[in-house]
Amino acid sequence: MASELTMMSDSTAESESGGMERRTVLKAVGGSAIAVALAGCGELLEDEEDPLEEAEVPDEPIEAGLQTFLEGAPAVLGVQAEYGAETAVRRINENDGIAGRQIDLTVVEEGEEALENYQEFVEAGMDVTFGPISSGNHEAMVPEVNDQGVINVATDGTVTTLYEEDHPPEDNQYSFRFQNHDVMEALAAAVEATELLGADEIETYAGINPGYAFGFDEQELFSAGIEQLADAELVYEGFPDLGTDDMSTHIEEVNSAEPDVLFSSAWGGDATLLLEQGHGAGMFDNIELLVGPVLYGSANDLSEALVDGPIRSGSRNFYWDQPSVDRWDPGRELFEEVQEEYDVVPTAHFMSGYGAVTAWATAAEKAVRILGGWPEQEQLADILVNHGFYTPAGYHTMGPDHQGYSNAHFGELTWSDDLDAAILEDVNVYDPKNVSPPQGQTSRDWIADWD
Amino acid sequence: MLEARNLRKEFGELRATDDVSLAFGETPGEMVFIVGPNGAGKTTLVNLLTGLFEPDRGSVVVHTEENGTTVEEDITGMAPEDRVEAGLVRSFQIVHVFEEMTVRENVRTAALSRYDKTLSMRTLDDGHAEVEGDVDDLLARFRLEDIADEVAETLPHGDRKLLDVAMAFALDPRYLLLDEPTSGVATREKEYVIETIVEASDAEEVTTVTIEHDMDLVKNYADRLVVLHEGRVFREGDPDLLENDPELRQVLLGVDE
Amino acid sequence: MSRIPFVEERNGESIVRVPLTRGLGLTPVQAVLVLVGIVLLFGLPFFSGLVGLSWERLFRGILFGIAAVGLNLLLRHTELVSFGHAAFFGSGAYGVAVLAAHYDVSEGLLLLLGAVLIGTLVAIIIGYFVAGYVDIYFALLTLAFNQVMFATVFRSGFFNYNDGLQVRIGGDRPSLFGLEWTTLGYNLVLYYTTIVLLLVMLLGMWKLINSPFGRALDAIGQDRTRARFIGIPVERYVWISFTISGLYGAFAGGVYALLRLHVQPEPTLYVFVSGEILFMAILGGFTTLVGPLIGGIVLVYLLEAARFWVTYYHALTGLVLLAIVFFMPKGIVGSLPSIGAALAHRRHDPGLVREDIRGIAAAMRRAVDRAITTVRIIVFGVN
Amino acid sequence: MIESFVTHTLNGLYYGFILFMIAAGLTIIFGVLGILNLAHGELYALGAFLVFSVVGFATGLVASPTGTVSAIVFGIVVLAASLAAAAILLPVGAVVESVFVRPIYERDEVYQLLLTYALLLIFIDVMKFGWGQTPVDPGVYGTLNRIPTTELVGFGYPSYNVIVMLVGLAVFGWLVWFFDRSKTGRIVRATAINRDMATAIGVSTDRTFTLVFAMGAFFAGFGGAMVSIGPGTAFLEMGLDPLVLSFVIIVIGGLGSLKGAFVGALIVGVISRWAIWLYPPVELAAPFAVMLIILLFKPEGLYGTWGEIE
Repeated sequence: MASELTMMSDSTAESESGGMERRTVLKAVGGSAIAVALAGCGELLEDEEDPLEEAEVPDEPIEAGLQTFLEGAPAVLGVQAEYGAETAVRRINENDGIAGRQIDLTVVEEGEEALENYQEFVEAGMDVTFGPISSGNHEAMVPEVNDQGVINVATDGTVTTLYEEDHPPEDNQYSFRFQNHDVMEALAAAVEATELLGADEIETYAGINPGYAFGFDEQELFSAGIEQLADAELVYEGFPDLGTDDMSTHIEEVNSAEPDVLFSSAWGGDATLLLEQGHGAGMFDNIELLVGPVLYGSANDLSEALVDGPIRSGSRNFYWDQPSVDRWDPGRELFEEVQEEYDVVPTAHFMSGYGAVTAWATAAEKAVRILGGWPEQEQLADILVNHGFYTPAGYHTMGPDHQGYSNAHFGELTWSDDLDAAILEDVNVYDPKNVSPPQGQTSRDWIADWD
Repeated sequence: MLEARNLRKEFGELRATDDVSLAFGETPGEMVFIVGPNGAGKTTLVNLLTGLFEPDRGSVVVHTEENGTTVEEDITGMAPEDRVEAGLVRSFQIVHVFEEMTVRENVRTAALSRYDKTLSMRTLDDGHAEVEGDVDDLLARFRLEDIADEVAETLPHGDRKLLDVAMAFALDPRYLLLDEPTSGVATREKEYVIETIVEASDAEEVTTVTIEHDMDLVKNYADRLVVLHEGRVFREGDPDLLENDPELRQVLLGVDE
Repeated sequence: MSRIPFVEERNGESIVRVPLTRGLGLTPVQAVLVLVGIVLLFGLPFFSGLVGLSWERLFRGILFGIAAVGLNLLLRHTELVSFGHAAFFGSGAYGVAVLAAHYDVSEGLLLLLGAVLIGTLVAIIIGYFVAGYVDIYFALLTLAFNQVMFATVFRSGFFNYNDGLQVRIGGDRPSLFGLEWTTLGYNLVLYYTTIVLLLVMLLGMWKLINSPFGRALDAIGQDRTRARFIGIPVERYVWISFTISGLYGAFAGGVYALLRLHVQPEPTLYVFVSGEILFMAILGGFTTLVGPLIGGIVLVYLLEAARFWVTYYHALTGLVLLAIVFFMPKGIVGSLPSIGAALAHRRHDPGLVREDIRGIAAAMRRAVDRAITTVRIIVFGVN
Repeated sequence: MIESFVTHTLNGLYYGFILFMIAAGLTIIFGVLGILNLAHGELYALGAFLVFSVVGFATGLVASPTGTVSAIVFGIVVLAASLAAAAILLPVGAVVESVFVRPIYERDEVYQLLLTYALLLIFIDVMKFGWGQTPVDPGVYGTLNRIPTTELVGFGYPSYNVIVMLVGLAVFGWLVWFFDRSKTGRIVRATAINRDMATAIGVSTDRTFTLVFAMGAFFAGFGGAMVSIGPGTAFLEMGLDPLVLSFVIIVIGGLGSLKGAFVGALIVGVISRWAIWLYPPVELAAPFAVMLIILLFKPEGLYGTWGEIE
């Protein structure tokens, strides 16, 4: 499966030569100053008169709300999303805001009350809301978002059926999701395993996935994929509780089943627990490969010993070193900014926050440009559909189904002494159209129809 | 008639009640006293009769007159609340009253139960005329009217004892088993308590079985006497049997008073 | 004194008779408070915004409060601590969700009826098993049943795992009284229906606890053995009160589902929700009828809204609860009379306030002294 | 199959020992003070966070292990650090008891629930303040596994699990010794059985209660420390599930019974691991189902009480 990097390699080359024209940049990233800044190419622009300054927009700042997991086990992901959203907002505000309007971001703990939080945001007069992380929370919110009519761009909550089946575009006007949905990383994992070991070599596979909706969804999609690609047989599937303190039973079962491939969508503390107990119980002697779509989400909690072994991890729609920061200035600048500001390695969930804000902000600016004034929620929602924009992770589109489509990343989980952190090597980038169904078709049908 | 047939109860090694056969109320309304040293099995016997414990062996039987013939009903294994229905009512050595209720509410709760009104949710608790009539009568009979609105837990011990007994009477018993109704009551008031009980049971022709340590009270008020020792019936008969029986004297005096 | 409607003299005090209760009465002060309360309830959607409160959040508080009122029947009267009332709240909520999502029942009142039936059935089943237990055994058995239900729902595809079920039929919210409503209209109709039913349920509970049955439950709570020996079938009555208690929870959960239109296991069935319902009853004043309702409103508001006010919102909630434990020893409503009396005293004699402050300062000093002494003993092993 | 059975059983025992260490403190406090301490899980979590800081400091003092001997030295340092972290819970527990709990012994028990719930919430934020929002991990699990244990008898099983079981056994042994043999322990038991009597013979119940609460906190913290140095992490809401599971265990075992808590914990540990092995979907429900079954058939729990607790 070939990497689809043409767009980005082009712009990289030009930025290295330093000869990129303003017009080219604008054209490349969607035609506005904020879009450029959020793509990470801000320094390429000189101050010029911007037609936006003449648009009629209110003076007061944009009130935006973000809900994410700020504490406890899921904060491993949630805080990254917070950093991402904050970084995007900071960049917007440093570049004079959207058509002159600064963004005022309020961040609140998502908890189990995402729906109530959203209502509180709306009551407080928010212009836009971002989040949540949890798929159940997201599911609860979608109808409410459409009732209230204040746009929400979900950072995550990636269960595939959500926009494919439960809330098709005809029923959904104001609810969007930026991060790739589950099928994209589950299929990428299946492709990774097949490419690496060879379809003929994979006879059996097993899964250890967190015991809640996301884990069930991922396991089902991976199974569908790997059975199609390699005709592999499922020998064990276990679903330890989310946030458990012991997975030893499942690991022992994997040890005795000796599958060729182990698939695990464990994240956060569950991911480190799996790796820790897996190493402790000699699991990596009993499997050929572990593929995990979100293992790298725990990048900041992994140690050198843990990443030892045949492990490939996904990194959803963003891996900080892809393209390599040596060659890609926007990526390097973002990485440095995050290191300096937060002292962490940005993970895919950083981009969840960054990209959700960017999707909305660039669409808003586009709307002002088109309308000559600040858009209504309805107009902005229309513009968000099929909206394309850049972040340092590359090009993203918001599909007609309100689902964001970006490249999916997968690479070998390994250790960097330079960085003193876990990294991905040998990263493969998957074009969204190769790992997600065409519009209007559900993933399950689509995979089942493969020859 | 209430009859114990070969009752036996063991607690681990200890045989608290051993082959006890007794009959109460052959003469309806009789006043029977059970005496014996501590550990003789008096309270256990009452517990077996009223259903707090089930016997290991033996049975409890109630004889009822119906249309001139005597019907025998084995109530062994019957739940205490159902024995109340059969007219078998008790009081407790350690006062068991509803501590947070007033005296009147305590008696009323028992009276409501007697009239099968406790499942009623539609009226107020004081909304049953016949119940209130009974309650007033009982409060008067047990001379509790003046403290009728006091909360039970604030009462002096003697009054609590009386209340405990009054609640038993409120259930319209045929057989009343009183476990030391005068224990802890000041000596000069003991007579008053027993007097009240006797008056009340005479009025209703209640067969009363009372555990008592005070031999003077026993002599004065008993129609019949049962002496228990080491779980068995040691003597049974008129109160006079207390006289001139050295063996019995030793059994009874070897312990208390 | 001229006759005022509903007012009569009893034992030399004026008592306000309450319609429909055949004999229950309120003191004039209580009657005024009740009237104010009813006016507040009916006016809530219109003026809560004026004082910066969200009425939908207050609505949710009321719902959990209703569950707490139900729980309080057990807590106050049969003196049983239930750690499993989320089982009924959750059954009610899932009753609505399952009927809507799987059986396409589209009328809200039908859904609510179904929810109450389902939740009550669950209470009957659990009640059958737990009625014979007391104290912590009762508490933990209810907890265990609750948690088994939670685990089942959480792990079952029929209930869509933890992602939960939408209470929408083909994307539309249920009708109410056979009519389709706008968002606001729906919420308002649901609210007023609930308030009317709430008043009926409060009245019913008030009558119940003052009825012979209520007295029997008190008897069971205060002395189980004696209750049995005055002929009360204890287990059966506990079972009945458990069922009634569960009915209140199921109703509350059902409305909650209709309001939220999406039901998930964590906010409805998790054992900590059970704990919260219990704490609502206690902090509101479990020795009163309406205390648990107030407790529900206060705790839900804190749990939901505090995060918007401060970073350390758990601690804020905890401190409020601590303050209630120490300064309102009978819960919020239970302590109102003594607080009212104390305030009246202080109006007469402002000097008392200085004494209060001194008293509080002394108590805190003593607490700090205790802490220091204790640490000294533990760390240095000396007194 | 046999080897799997052995491993699953060992895993269950390991999990049981963890549960025992958490439940031990709860059962002691409940047995003597009659208080159901809802903040117990947070004391456990506090121990898990504290050990992160203490272990970080302590292992900085020794070189990273290279061979067997240095691995054992490392293990001893980690255990010592765990004890030190738990020891910090002693004054914490004592202060909580003397300042907050003591004033309300006389009040209705339900206020103890509300109070300890309030403390639970406050403790969460204390930890958020102290260690931040995201999980922390001392990261010594892998190194502990380098200590040779089961390999010596030709069997591969994580050494950390073996260490936990040995430590849990030691904790149980010590507690039994303390309550059966030591003078202080007997005083505590006497106080549990009859407060008035204990006061009459000159025992300060205040002191005893403070001591017991501090001990309970210590063992909760030690349990947390043992988990934290393992494969898991320390995170803010980690105390909730163990709290609920501890209830299950002390009830299964028999209220206030130390032996009961021990056996109950091992039963819950082993049965739940077997259950996951044989029928994975039951994972979340298993401990509670076990509790239901035991309580419905043997309501008083497996063991009676060693103190008479009302």
